[in-house]
Amino acid sequence: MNVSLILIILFVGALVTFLSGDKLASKVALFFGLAAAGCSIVLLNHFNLGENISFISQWITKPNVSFALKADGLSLAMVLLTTILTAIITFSSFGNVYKNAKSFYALILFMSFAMVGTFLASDGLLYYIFWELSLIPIYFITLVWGNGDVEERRKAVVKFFIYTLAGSLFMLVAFVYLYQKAGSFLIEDLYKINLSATEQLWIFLAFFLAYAIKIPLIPFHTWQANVYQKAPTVGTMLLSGIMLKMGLYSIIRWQLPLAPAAAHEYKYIFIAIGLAGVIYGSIVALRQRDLKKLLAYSSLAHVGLIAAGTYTLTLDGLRGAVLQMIAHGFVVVGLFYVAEIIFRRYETRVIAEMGGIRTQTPRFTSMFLILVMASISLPATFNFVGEFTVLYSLSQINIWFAVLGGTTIILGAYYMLRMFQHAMLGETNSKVFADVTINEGITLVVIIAVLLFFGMFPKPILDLITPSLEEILNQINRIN
Amino acid sequence: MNTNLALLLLLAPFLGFLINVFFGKSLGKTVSGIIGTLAVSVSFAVTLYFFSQISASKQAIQIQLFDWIQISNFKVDFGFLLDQLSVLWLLFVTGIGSLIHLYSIRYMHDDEKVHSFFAYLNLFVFFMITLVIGSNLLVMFIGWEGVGLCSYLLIGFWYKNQDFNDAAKKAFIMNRIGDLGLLVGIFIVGMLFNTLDFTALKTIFLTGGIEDKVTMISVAAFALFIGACGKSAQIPLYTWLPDAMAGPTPVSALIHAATMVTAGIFMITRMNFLFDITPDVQAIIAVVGAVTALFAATIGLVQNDIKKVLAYSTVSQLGLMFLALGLGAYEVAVFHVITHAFFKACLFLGSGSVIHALGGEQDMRNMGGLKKAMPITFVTMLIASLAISGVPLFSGFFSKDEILLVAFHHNIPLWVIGSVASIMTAFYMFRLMFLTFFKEFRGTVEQKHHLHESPSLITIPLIVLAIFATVGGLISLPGNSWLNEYLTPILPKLANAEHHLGNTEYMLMAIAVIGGIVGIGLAYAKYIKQNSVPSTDAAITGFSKVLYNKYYIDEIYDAIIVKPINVLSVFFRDKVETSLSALVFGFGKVTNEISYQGKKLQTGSIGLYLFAFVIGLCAIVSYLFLAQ
Amino acid sequence: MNNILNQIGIENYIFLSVILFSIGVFGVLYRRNAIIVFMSIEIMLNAVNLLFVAFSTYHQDAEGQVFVFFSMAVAAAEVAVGLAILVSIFRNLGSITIDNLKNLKG
Amino acid sequence: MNTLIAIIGLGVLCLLFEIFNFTKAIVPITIVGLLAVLGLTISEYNSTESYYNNMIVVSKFSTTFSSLFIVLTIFLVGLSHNFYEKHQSKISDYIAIKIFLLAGSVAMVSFGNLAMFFLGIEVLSIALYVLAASDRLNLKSNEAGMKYFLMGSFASGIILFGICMIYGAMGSFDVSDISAMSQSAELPIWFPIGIVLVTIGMLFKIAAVPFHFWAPDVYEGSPTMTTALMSTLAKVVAMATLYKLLSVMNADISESFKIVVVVISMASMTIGNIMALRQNNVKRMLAFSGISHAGFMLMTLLSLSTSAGSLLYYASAYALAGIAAFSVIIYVCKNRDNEDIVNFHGLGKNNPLLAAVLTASLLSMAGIPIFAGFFAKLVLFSQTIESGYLVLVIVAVVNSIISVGYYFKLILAMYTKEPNEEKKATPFVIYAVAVVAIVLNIALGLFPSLVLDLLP
Repeated sequence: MNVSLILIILFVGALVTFLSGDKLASKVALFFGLAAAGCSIVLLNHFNLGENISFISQWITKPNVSFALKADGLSLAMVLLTTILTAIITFSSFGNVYKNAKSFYALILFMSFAMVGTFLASDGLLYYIFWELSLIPIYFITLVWGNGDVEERRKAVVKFFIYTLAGSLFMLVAFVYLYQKAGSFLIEDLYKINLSATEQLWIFLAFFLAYAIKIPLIPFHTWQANVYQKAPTVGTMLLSGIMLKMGLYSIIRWQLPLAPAAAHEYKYIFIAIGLAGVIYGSIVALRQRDLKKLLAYSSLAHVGLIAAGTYTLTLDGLRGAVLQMIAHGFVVVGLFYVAEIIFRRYETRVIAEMGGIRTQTPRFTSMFLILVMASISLPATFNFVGEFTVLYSLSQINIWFAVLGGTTIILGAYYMLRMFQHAMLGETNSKVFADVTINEGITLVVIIAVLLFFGMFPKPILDLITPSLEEILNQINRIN
Repeated sequence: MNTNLALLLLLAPFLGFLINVFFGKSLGKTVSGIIGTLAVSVSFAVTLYFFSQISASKQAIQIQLFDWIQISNFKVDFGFLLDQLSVLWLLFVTGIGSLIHLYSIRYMHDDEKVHSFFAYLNLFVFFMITLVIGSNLLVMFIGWEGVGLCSYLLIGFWYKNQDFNDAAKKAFIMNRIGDLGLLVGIFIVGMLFNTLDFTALKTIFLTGGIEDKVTMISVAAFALFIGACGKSAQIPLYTWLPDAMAGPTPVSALIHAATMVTAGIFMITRMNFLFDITPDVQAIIAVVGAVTALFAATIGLVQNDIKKVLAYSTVSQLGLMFLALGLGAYEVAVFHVITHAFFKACLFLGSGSVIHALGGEQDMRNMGGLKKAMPITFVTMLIASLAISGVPLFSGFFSKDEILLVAFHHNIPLWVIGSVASIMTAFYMFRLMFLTFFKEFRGTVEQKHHLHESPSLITIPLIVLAIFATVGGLISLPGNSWLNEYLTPILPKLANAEHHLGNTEYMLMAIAVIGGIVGIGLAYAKYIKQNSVPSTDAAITGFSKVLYNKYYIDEIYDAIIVKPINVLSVFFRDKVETSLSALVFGFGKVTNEISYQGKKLQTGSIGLYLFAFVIGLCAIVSYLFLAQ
Repeated sequence: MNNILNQIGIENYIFLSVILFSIGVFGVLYRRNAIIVFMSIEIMLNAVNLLFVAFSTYHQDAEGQVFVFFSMAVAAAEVAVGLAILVSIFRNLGSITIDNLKNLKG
Repeated sequence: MNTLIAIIGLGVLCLLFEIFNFTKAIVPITIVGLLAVLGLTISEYNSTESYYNNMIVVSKFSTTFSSLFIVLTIFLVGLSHNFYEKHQSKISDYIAIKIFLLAGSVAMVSFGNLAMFFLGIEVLSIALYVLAASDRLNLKSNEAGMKYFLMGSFASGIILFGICMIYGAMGSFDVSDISAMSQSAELPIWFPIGIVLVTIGMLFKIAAVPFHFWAPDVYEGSPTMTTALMSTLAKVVAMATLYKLLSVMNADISESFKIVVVVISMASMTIGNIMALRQNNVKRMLAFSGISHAGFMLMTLLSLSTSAGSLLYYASAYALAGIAAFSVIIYVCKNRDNEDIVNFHGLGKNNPLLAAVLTASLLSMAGIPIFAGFFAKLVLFSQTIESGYLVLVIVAVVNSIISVGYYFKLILAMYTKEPNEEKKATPFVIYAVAVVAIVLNIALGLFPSLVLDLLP
């Protein structure tokens, strides 16, 4: 089973979607999205059969770059997340009509292509290329199909693009530097080299800059809220559901193993940054007027916790982080979709202009509530499993870290319930709120089902990711 | 067999929940009510089976279902532990639960969302059962938070009123504060002992060899206690409970009197082995409990909302239970939990029946003289009041008396506080009774017209509960206590605890009884003899104003916690965020400005260009020669 | 021939042509009349040519002098083009002061 | 050698065509001819020879670069067909001049003797002067021509002086002799002076700071066709020549000289990019971006022995992107009096294909992956870090971030603004050139080894 097949599917899918014309585009895109998801499940199956799923061939001789893809448990988990979410997101957009739909859906597929590549690449440069490629589609999606005043959007998007690019270019320099030492971009060769403490620190910081901007961690998050708000909901879903996971994944896959000494040396600082993000994000989210902005800040808080988990450099931390990444991916997509559903009916994202919806659609309300509860990680939802593990790992480092990180369950409840109360409850709204359509229903139900199922039975995912995480952990703890 | 039964026990309410959620509306109000009631009564039946089995075999039943969460140094599996404690709890959870469901069928009949009411109620029972029978701390935590969710849903059941929603939100968040404590406790326990399983932990503690960890253990104990505070409404986390009265009365009866609020006591009793070796934490628990008991009682003295009075009395009773826990007398606490469950549920349902009769009126100043109109309600509530006031031979007497007894043996001041609290209890309970049922009606005319005894569906549960409130005390008579020996497997040290009734005991009982009588007497003097009616809110002055406003605790919390956070949030949103992004934009702006200035260099004059050329040339050449 | 060089010394030739070259440069820098600027450039080129000749004698090697022819030819071609441009400018602008050529800037 | 002859022959042929006024056929025939020459050149790839006692030395370096130049010229000639519709009569002159210019550039990369080098550079420059001023009646064009001419001839004066100094030091114009002698122990002081002067002259040609002032003005003033030529062909040629000069004469570059190169390259990048930010005229903007790219290419001088391949790659990536961009500009700014960004508004709606091409070329210049520009920068960085100039690389990175700023200004204009005029017909040629150029660029991006491995 060739791992690059999934990439081919997505890329061809993008082309075909572009050629298929505006009428068919969405259907075709969905088809290819599903195909990719299916393909990744097949991959998973092969992986569980113990096959070594990797593909490598020399690409550039000078500098020595190879087209190397390798799927271990971690990558597979992320690939599954990406492909499945892509399908869901594509499907979720069926309610809307986009001008020039063919390019729109083609871009979605292309983006997912780039992201899958990022998760699979095991060659530094290839990884970097996919990483950058994923930036372009979202740039255009936000720019062309975004909402709000054009000038505002332009500012937000350009800021986002330049900011993220700036970060990743330093990562590129770091890679080139490592290449000079290793003579190859292959991750295993990069693992081999021994760097002095100072070198490691600089490498570590260069990577951190790239990831901190992408994820984003405070204080590098200023692009986030605006872009999330301006982007079309599909774009927001892609950004928050998958793209920010790229950063977190990269921390685990690249940053920590490539500069282990630095990681061990300075982990407390970075844990602190993550936790600061948790508290700051939660507090800012509290008084947001715009629903999407509120969700943006909430995810700022969540990813802060995840990042803190990764920097604990413990198995629990990494494992919890990955679980939480997947869980957060689903829940945040669900929540943004809820925002979209409300927008379709009320043409607003301002919470104050909503309210009194519950009487009109109890069904929608309860689905919304379940998502809210998941996002504040009520036990028996997937998020709880992740958050518990992360917090536990933090408590192993220092119990106060766990307490600080734990504030998210209080503040999270505060801002989410506040939002829910003002958005849904209260006197019946004068404006009619049509009940959810079949498509919307299906989308939400699927997401909720995933969240609840893995909330009770996270074992399959755990078994999938644990071995590869242990491998990485060995890299991180190697003596040099 | 056991597994399936346990699953049935657990899933019956869940099934009821699903049915009510999906088909409730189409089934119609009564049917959905019946389904809800049946679901719970099924669990009750199963519980009875387990009860018989366990009291026969004295063997705890362990059930492992599947692996749940994987932690590096231990794994948490999803399983049940049915032992004496959990089954005992199940008995009154499901028992009272079914009664209250029955009650609600009629009580909620006029509401248009009956089916969702029963759905939530069933869901609550489901989570409560999970909480009780969970075989380890984390499964218990599922129930723990689940009941929080249901209480959120039920308090905010009439969600059109944003005040109710606020109350619901408050309840949930305050619980969450506790839950964080609980989580931290769980973390430490897991870190210390590499397991969260109750039985495993118990064996570890019994085998000993943990002396070196005592400090961390006490931290854990304290954290767990914070969790209990949140759930069981102890100082400082109690303020949500009175507000929780926004919910329908059956909810107050079931969740905020009988079952959920006792979860804290349950948890501490579960972990008794852990608390036993941390005396300082126990001391804290005892003090907090005593103080809460007194504090809440004082507030209860002057409340005029019939449900608020009951709410504060609940808080104060819970305080007494914590007092007992703090003194290591878990069985006493459990005993009081049970009796309290009976009479407090009865009282709430009774008040509900009153409110129902008066068409939603809750202010006692507009009641009175209902004795004739609704005799059954009156009698049952009277019994319950006598019970809670600790009048001899009623259940409350025995349990409360035991608590005071224990307190006396350990620490006189605590005993004093407890006694004072119980005197106050007697006072405000009878104040309630007198204001509600005696003298003549003070309400409006058409209310007077509609006055009627509630239908049988409402009165039957009242009667049943009243009976239990009367005879409930029998399960643990001083001297030979069935409860104590039943609980021995859970609380080993009961085995060698001697139960002799000396003079001191009788003396204390006497004091307690007299105290109760005094309290009732005072109430009688004030509200029957002087026939005084609490003055309107405006007229309340002096200390009683402070009491009436609950010591302004809500306002204080609002001022020192909620407001600051919101202010901070606004500050972050408007100042920090903007300045941060301005900083980022700043780079762009600066470079743009430089570029703008730079354009001036490009004057277009060939002379200048050539000049620059030559300058550059000279510079380079001269540099090269200076360098060599 | 040789002895002259020996008497005078090659460096003096270099100085001379450097001075000439600098004169040319200054001319280019300070004069604003296009024609005169051209002439200054010519001075620069010819200074170099002089030096070429000097060097070729110094090295006893004809290549230098050959090169001078190259450079002269090139210079001629250059000036031809330059004058052509100048003419068209004069047609459009009516003046040949290079300071008037400031429309392209910023 | 044969390349050179063939090209000149082709040029003469063009002039003859006018006599028999085949002006219609001239462009196609020239292109065919150039293709033939290209084949010829490639065939010489492996044969290292020298002709006319080292006047011309054909090496891998010269052949590869000559082929690049020829390819570029083909594109430019293709564009001219449409560009000079107005004055069909003179088209043969324009074409012929371009061809001769090509001849000059080929001479510049394959010289074996400083005389040849000097002739080459003069042929190139004079041709450029003419082309710059070729729009006779347009004052802007005149001014551009004049400025370029004055400064250019000044620069050639400097170069000549430098050559003279080298000759004085070595007593020979033959680069092989010179490099042989430059090994010897003590060199007369004139030799380094000469090298420096020649270098400075070339720095002027590639428009490196502080010798860059002419570039924006001349680019803006000259006819777009010429600008395209200058910013792609001329710049690349000059850069290649400078590289060859320094490497072939193996004037072992002293540390202090390297410092100078580093400083100049930093200055060029930074000033070029920053100045470009606030430009409204696209040609002017690309002029400044060209300056910054010159700064990037100067990095190759820091590792002379190894970086020929990367220079070739960077040159081709940059030039191809430039061709694509300029073909779009020519289309957009046809019969407009200026090239302001305003003209590009709504191109994304009017002409998605060309908008996409322009976007792609700009992304390539900005160094976004999968476009050749990315790998060009990558190999450059890699080599520069290898030779130990990490700081320079950091500056370069910061600069590529800045550059994104103005490249995206144009992209945004195309996609977010409303079109201010109705769609106009696009001649096939422009489509062809634009698409082919960008496709080549992307192909280079996908398979960098194709070019990177051509040269050591």
